[in-house]
Amino acid sequence: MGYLVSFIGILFASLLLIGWVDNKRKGTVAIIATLMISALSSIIAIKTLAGQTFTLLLKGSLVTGTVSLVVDPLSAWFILLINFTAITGVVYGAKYMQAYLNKPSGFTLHWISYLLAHAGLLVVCAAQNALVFLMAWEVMVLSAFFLVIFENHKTKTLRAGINYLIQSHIAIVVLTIAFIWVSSVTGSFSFTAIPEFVSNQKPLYSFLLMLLFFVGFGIKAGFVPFHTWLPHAHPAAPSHVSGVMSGILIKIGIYGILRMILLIDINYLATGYFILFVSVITGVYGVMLALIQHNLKKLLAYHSIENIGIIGIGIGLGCIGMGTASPVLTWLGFAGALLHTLNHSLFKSLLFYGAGNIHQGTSTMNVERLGGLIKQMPHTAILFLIAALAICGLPPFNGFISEFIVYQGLFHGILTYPFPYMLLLIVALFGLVLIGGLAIFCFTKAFGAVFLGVQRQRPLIGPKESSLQKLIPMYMVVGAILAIGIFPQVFISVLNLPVGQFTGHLGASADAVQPHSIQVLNHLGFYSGALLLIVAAIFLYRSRRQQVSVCSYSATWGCGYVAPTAKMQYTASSFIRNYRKLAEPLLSLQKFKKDVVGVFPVKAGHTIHPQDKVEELLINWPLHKFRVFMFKLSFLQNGRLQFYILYGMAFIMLLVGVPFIIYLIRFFVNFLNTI
Amino acid sequence: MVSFVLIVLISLVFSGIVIRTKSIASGRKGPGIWQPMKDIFKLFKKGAVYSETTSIIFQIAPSIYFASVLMAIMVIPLGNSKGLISFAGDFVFFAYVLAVGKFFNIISALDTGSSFEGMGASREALFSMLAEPAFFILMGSLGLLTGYTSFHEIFMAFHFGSYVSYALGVIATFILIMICMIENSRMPVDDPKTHLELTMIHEVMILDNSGFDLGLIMHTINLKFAMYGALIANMFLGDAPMYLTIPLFLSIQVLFAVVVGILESFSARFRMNHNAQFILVLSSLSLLMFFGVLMVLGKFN
Amino acid sequence: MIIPYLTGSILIAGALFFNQKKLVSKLLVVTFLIMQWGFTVFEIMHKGATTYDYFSTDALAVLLLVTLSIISIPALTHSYEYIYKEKDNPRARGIYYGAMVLLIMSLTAAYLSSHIAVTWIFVEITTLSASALIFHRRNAGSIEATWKYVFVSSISLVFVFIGILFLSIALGKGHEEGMFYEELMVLSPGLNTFWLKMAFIFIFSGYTAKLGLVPMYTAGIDAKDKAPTPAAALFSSVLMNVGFVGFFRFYKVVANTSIHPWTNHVVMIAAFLSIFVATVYMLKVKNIKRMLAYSSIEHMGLIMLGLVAGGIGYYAALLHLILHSFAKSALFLQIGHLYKTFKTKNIYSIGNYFKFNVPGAVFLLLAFIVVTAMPPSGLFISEFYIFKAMFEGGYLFLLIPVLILLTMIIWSLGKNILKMVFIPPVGFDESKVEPVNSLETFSQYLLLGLVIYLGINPPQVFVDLLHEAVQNLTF
Amino acid sequence: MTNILLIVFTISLLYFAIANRLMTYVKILTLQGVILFGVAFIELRELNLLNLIFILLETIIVKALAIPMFMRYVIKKNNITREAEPFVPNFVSLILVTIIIIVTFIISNVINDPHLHKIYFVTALSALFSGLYFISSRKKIITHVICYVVIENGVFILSLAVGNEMPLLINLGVLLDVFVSVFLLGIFINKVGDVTSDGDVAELSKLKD
Repeated sequence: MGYLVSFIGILFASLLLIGWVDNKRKGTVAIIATLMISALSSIIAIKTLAGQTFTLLLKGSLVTGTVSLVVDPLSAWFILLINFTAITGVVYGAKYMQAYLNKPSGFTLHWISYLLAHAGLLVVCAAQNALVFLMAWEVMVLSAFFLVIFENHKTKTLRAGINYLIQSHIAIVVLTIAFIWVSSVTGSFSFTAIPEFVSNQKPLYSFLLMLLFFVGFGIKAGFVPFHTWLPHAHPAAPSHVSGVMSGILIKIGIYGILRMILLIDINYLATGYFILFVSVITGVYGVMLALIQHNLKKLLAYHSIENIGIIGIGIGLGCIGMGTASPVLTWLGFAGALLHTLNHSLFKSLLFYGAGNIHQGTSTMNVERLGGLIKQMPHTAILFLIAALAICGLPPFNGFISEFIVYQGLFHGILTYPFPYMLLLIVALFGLVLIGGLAIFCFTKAFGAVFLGVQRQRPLIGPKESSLQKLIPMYMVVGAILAIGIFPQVFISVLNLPVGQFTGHLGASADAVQPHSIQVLNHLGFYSGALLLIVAAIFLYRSRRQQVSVCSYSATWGCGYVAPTAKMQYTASSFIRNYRKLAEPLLSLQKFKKDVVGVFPVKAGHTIHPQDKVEELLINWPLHKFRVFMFKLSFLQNGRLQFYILYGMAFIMLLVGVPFIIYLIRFFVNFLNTI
Repeated sequence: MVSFVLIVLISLVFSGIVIRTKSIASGRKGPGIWQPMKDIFKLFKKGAVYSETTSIIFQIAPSIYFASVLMAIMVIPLGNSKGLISFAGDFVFFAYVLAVGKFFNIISALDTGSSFEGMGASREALFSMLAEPAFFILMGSLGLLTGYTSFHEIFMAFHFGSYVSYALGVIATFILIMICMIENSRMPVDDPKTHLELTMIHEVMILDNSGFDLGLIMHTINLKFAMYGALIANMFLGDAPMYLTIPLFLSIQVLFAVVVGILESFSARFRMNHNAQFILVLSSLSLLMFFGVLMVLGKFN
Repeated sequence: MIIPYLTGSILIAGALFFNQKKLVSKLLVVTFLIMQWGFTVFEIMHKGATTYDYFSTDALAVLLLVTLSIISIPALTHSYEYIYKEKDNPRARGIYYGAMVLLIMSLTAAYLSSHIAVTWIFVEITTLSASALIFHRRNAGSIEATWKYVFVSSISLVFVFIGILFLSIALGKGHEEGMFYEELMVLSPGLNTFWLKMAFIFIFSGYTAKLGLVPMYTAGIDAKDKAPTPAAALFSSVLMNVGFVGFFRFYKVVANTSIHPWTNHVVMIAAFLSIFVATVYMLKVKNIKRMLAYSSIEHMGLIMLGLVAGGIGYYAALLHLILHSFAKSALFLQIGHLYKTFKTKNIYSIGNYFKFNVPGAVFLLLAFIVVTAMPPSGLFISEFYIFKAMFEGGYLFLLIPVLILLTMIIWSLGKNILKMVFIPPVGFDESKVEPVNSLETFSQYLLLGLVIYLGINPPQVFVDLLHEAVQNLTF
Repeated sequence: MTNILLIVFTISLLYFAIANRLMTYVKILTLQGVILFGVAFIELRELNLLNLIFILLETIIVKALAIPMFMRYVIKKNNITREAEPFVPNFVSLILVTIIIIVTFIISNVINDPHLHKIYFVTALSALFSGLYFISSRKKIITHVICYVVIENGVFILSLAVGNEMPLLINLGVLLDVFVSVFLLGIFINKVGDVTSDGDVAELSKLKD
């Protein structure tokens, strides 16, 4: 109780304070507030992970009924990762926002929304009452919306924001329906009612309920085909917001799905295969579109979708494990999913912060314009490179650990399951490998185009390295990434509690069922370290050689061409051209081409704008049709009094006439019968 | 341990054998077996010329490339003696470590800001990306066949399959050879003999490397060959006693080198835009193998 | 106590009408407010009492009366600001205040009346006073709006009267006192269903004009558009409530007869069509007042759906009615400030409100969240219950399209409000923007706060009143 | 006797359908007022003074004299052209009104209610619906008011058709309704005459979406 009071106290005090102080200091206040809130919630979370579950029963109001706030290991895991990214985000953002000081308004709204979003996320993790959950959820959504539309004088930003708002609203509507269903059967808004529902209803209904929840949370998490808000919202938002959104906001959807898996005890096999299927599509689709983007932040947004796919594959495996009463698979699946959730929140936020540095350094996000930045901003370049390696799941970084666990799960499934079941697993394997390969492809493109070579267009403003306050949080994140990469076993041991909640369904405690093959993770770190050592050794030897032998510098070898220009080097889109040709049937690209014609050709050009096929088919087209239809109907309010009267007359005549006509017909029929 | 030493040793002469085979096949009196190594050592001693556009990435990439291959080699067992690194799912580690090297190789090519090397990098990235599923599904099906997920155990158990497993072994061998060719961008995919825009993939990536780095890269290729050769060899070794294993291993490696040489001298390079299909065929082939395994295990009926 | 109240307010109205001095009219308005509140408190004290056997104070009356009295305070006090910023014309002011007082008085009486015809008469009076308010501007637009409003309302009230006549036919001879709601509740099960149906058709179609539903909603839009914003605030909240009272009391009568399912179908059709039409125009209109008027139509449709669904829907419908009154009136009052700032109602030429009136802009954002029933708005709770009722009542086939339409409405409303708040307008000189007295915004914040508070943490007495108001409708 | 009067009333509706002049409309209103008085007077069961006064007030004074005079005044004042200018040709309206009457007749026959004078019912409903029809088929605003009065007459007949009298209060309400609304509308026609040239509805269709 004391926790809650102080939580609310801190929150509101800081909100007022933010409204009060001037723009420069708002950031600092936000940092302090976030730190305090995070500390407060982290204490609870750590206690929980130490074994004592935190439960709080509030009386609630006449509407909500009893409100129970529970922090179990699952929530604790999410609370911790939320806090970490929230802190790095606010520290980075406080500096990032300094660039907008000339913009008069919006700072108060922005920082208040930031704190509210953080608080909302935390409450969502703890609330066990449907109404409170929905409220906290919407607080989070709305504040995130205000975070996104910080640059609200741009129509584009506003449109992206509204797009996000509406899709989140659809999500909350779906969730509302699901909760209504539960409460109309059980008459209670508490989460404890959901298992009750499941035990009373047909399995089919429970599955439908699960489906509803999956859709609701899936929109938030960005599963294909519910992902369309993501690629618009992330580029529109300020970079630290994109980092936080992609890092933790979409993860809350994952949390919801996991929570519902815990609560809805149904035929997990079907659920598992469903989730697995959707996730494979999500992952592959996400990375396929990421590859063809020009806008760096949009590219990163699509990578979030891809990673959600990987997490989903983990969850699917876990469900299959639960469905087939295989503790090992359950462990592998959920451990992989949870760990990858953490990992993604780390490296994706890092990538977005890096993108933020680039944006403020060069004031563009178009990779075709950039290049050679590693010279001007070495820190950012190295940080970005590390994050890129991590997101590609390469050793010695954290991405590899979680993907390795998921691979273990997949192979375990393939090796132990009968034929028809394992087919989807092999597809998932195929997908996962493809995702890995494409991710490498994509990030070699991104890193190469942005940081390497020479700048392709004359720099708009001389790029320069970001200040320390922006770099420190990034180095914090790198620290975490390396920690997980080199010493995974620590985190695995922590993971045992949340995963234990799932294996608990099979009556097995997590560390008991923790598969032997996972012991290798203890060595993996060592191997990764060894890799680093070997590299270091060779490099040292090489540089020793360099001293004795003579080294000189000259222009890049142009095969004899003497006047190379920056435009001649390979661009990002030419880098992926082969792939684009290959994948064209699956993508939808807007091409504008102006060929070279005539003896004295004029300026020619060729631009390609990647579109989202799913969005076109599922959102734009029906919406367009709907609006056309609606517009056709707008003759009703035509300003003619006679019509207004006629409406009433027609209404009455219909109500009177229709039954009367029916009567006449019946009368006539009877008459015929009498003849 | 044994495997590591052997592979490193064989890598010294591997490309020598290849070149020798090719020269014999084309009726020339070619260079000696040791010639490639001599070149490499000369390169090690030489100084280097770097492009002004390059950065630290370009400097460090070859070392990482080399190190990654060494790391990968450590995973490979020899008959009944484990590799230095061996655990369940170690081939995932194997593939990903190789990927690290590839990653740096590609970005170092991009680092030069050249109009050629980007092209090579792009193709390298695409083809290796397409080749990876084949490898994973191959290992998956082998794992399914044997019930293990580490190279050592898989190969130990593999030999005692039914006769069908030999057929599978042949398919696997073919896939591995092809993957090896793709990874080293050799004949059916790319032609190392020619230069620049004719050799579209690997050679063009390392246009700007010189001196020590070039040497490293050259030898990395040898190591890769030897590594894949070792994989192929392992499929036929089983856990024979050591005094049988080692000669068998060596002879298989030599055979592999000869095969590569013959392949290179008697086949022509695909057109670039055919490569993708060709590589995808490998994946489908490995899927075929997967179903073969299912049949063997009687899971598929 | 009602007679003194009526006479008193009529006198005050007359005084306001003839008086020319600002101070005097201020004093008169204040006295009226005091009297209004005194009367309200008195009625709350004597809940359940029946005066002159034409007026009785039941739970519904109390709820709506309190709502009215609360909203009338800002509506009347803000009128000062509003009028004086216009070119001050004592004549117009007199008519305006007189009409306002008459409107509030007749609304009060209509809420309280326990006789179907008395309700009808007072509703008629609301039409007349409302028309005077709409006419206040005296330009072509307001004349047209007034004309349409008066005409359509008169026609619809004729419908209502015909309905009443049919009802008396149904009652047959010997039931002169049968027109009291209590009597009807008792008698209705035995009545001739045909005439009852006819009566329902006409009464319902008649009240839709006030209620803001298909088919007769049309003139109300123009009225809300052209009336001065304080008046529009009343129109879109308490004036709609009077239509609801008239309909709801009769609905309770037919609810315990055999035609209840049939009536539900009729209402359902009208309600769904209303939401649909509201969506059609909210996607189209660019006049913020009209847009809000259509949003009221949509909310009324939802309330009716709640009634149709039954079960907890009855409770939810009343809750939604009251909360919507607060929210929408506050929003309309804010639109007054908006209009004062930009001198236009066209969304294209309104923008970047944040720059000119920060509390107002923040209010607009909050009001958008509240009025679109996103949690933590109180309307979310009521809509939640309405959807729950529809779900349980087996109206899923209706629920899904309604939800889609609501989503479209939120989209359109959000798009426009955000545009007004953030995007700078084209060709707008910021030199002669007069500052807004933020005290008035404060009262609007209070109304919003009321919506949230009553929704999320309703006091026991409020809930009891709501339950009592719908107690005969439990099935 | 009443039946004859009512039939005359119905015929007046038909005449209304084909009439061309506004003045004719006004005359029809007067006629209807007188008929209403007749019907009400005959219907009157016990002849007490109050009722008589009320009937006189409502029918003769208001409906037969005051309103028509007021209408004339309005027409004169706004010098509205004397043509009615319907949207649809009179012939069509005639047919439609006839159809309305027939349908109401059939409906009333369908209803077998002991205490309901069918003829009243028919007249009332046909007056109501043809009034609505006239409103939506005529151009001029003044005609709308006139048709509104026709509808009111129909309602009056309907209230007679209801076997039992309403309480006096209600009738007063009706009176107030008719009186106020008609005069209000009339006043507004004057106002409209100020802004628009000829009292044409087309002038009043600016407010639309």
